[in-house]
Amino acid sequence: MADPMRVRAAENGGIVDVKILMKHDMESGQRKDAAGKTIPAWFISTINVKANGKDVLNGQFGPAVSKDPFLNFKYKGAKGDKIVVSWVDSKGDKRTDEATAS
Amino acid sequence: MNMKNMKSLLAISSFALAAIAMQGSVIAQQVNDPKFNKLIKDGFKADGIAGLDRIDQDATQKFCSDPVFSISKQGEKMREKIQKINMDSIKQPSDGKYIGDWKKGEAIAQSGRGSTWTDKADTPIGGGCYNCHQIDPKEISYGNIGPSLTGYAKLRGNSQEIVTYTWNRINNSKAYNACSNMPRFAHFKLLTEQQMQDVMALLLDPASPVNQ
Amino acid sequence: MNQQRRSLLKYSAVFGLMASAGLISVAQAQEWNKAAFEGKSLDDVFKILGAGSPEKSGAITLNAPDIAENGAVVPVGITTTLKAEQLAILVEKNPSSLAAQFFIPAGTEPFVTTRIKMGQTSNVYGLVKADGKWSMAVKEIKVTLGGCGG
Amino acid sequence: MQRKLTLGLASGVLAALLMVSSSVSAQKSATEDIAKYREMIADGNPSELYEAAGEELWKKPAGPKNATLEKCDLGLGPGVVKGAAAQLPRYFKDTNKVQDLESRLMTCMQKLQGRDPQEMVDAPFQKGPKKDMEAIVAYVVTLSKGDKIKVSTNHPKEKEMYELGKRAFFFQGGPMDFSCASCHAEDGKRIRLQDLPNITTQKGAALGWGYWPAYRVSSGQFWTMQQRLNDCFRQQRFPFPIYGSDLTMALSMYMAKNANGGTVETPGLKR
Repeated sequence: MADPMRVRAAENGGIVDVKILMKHDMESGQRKDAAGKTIPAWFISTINVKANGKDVLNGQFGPAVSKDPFLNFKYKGAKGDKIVVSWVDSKGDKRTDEATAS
Repeated sequence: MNMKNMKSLLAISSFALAAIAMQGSVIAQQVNDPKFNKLIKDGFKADGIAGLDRIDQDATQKFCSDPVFSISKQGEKMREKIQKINMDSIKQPSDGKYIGDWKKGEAIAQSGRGSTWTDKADTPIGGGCYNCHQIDPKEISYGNIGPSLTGYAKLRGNSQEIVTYTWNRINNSKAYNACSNMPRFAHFKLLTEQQMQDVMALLLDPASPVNQ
Repeated sequence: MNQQRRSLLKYSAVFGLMASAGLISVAQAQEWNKAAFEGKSLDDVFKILGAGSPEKSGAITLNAPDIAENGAVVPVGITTTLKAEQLAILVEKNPSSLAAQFFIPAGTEPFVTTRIKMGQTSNVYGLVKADGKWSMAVKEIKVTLGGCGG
Repeated sequence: MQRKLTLGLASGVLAALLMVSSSVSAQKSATEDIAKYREMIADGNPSELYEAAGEELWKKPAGPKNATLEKCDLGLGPGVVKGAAAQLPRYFKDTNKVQDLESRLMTCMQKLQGRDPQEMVDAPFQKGPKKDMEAIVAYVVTLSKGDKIKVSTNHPKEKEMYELGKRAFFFQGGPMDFSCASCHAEDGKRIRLQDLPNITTQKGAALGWGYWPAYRVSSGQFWTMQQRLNDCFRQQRFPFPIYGSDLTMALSMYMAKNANGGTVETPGLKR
């Protein structure tokens, strides 16, 4: 089971600023373990953000996105918008969290 | 000058003398404290190549762990003694060669790895020079615990005197400054003779980027 | 090839399942662009994205530091005055150039910030697709070596 | 003719000025660029992810006694978390010891939950029981964020720990002759581009003590103060400092007391 995200959304002048922190190792596939064996890549590959049921962002990550990914974007919205963030990783693990725009 | 003034002058100077004497008695070498020894002894465990022998201090380390005495006037004799012990430990290069390959020297200067408990006995140990010194001016990520070495030979030349001094400094910096922050690279076998020759080249070879 | 095909199939299977369960949007499930993320060079990725050879544009700003204290975390943001529908971040000297890409629905600002890994000092590219045409901004980010053990 | 000359002179002066300033400012601008980098990553500290997990663990029954940590006394009374970390380490009567946050949490886990502290001591960082500890630490220190560091040395044991810590701070050893003081006893020093706080001063100690525990971007991990100290000793080429040992209490006491009056900025975000 994947760990929860932190989702923050703040409305200002009709624009909602969304900041998301995801808990994920984002293993690059470039690193080697102590025995010299390559650690296989394992990373969040897709992320979807909805506000009140409508897509506001779709993202695709490669293994070069940093560990514990951070994402910041803005959309036209209002206070009280229900924001749902979902990600899926390259092994098929997934996680969904929600926040309300303040 | 009348007698009264003379008296007060004497009084002042004797007071000053007493003050100096008092201070002198305060600055003495740190006493052995069994509680502290136990704190250190119980504080560590051996891990991998980092054994408990690493907290057995030699004379230099013991002296330099005393921040007051080691820099005091009273500590001067001891400082000289420590410097002599370290100077005497320095060996000049066995093949008579002081200058190696500056490119290899640069790689040694860049690496700060080796000799930690997460390293193996055969992990190559770096010089870690850039941690503390500016060297090749193109490298912007350098520390400042030690002096800048950029333009080293351009500024100082490469007379035999400078060459020997530099060799000695890299081998055992404590030969010149008992409590220098610089590791004793030869004494603790951190760098091989060949590696030290390469670091020498980085500083002294006219072709090295340091001297451009 | 077989291996690749198999993992492709695996991906589609997983995504298909989740899409049918309504967990992620169909667009998302169809589109993790494996080929683009596996493209080694900038040109590979440009080709796969259909970007050709994008022109530099003053309308795109790449918000990133000149020097990164650590290559494991390099903040990179793209913002543009163009009516962007897609944004992408590429690192020239990474083993695979494409770091991330974003699809911007109507109503979302053409602005995204994330953090990427960089193996070494490199040019970083911010690509923007607007009105079907790709353009870009470029910036060199220096990656420095850290303290002590490096 | 005259105009040309003035212009020529002016541009010459300008060129000279530019040359001087560019060479002098090279290092300054690198430092400024690093400051910009730090500012950019400051927004969105992944410590928050640990903090959330820690709050859950604090309130979740665990251990042989299946109890929560909610009655843990961190020095301000059972269950008081807010502001507690700002006053640690301190002397605790029930254990008759000076304890830092992690040592005290081990006591609570033992007394309230019936867990064996040795398992915590032996566990590697970032794994097993230590992983839980790290999250709980993130939760506890966040609840002191913005408070003033206020550590007492009134109790004789606190005073003694401080003095031992001061001596340990200057203790040299290992194949590189390093002590904490080798890097942290002078103002304005750096390793590579990383500033080294002078921990012998109030200002420097507050910069060090006040910003740890922190999320470390180079490893992508949340580090407690115990892990911070542990890695300092690793880089010093010392043997392995034992988790929760009096040595680590003493050094923490020295740093924290020196930092008194500074602000708790934990969890920090570090290189």
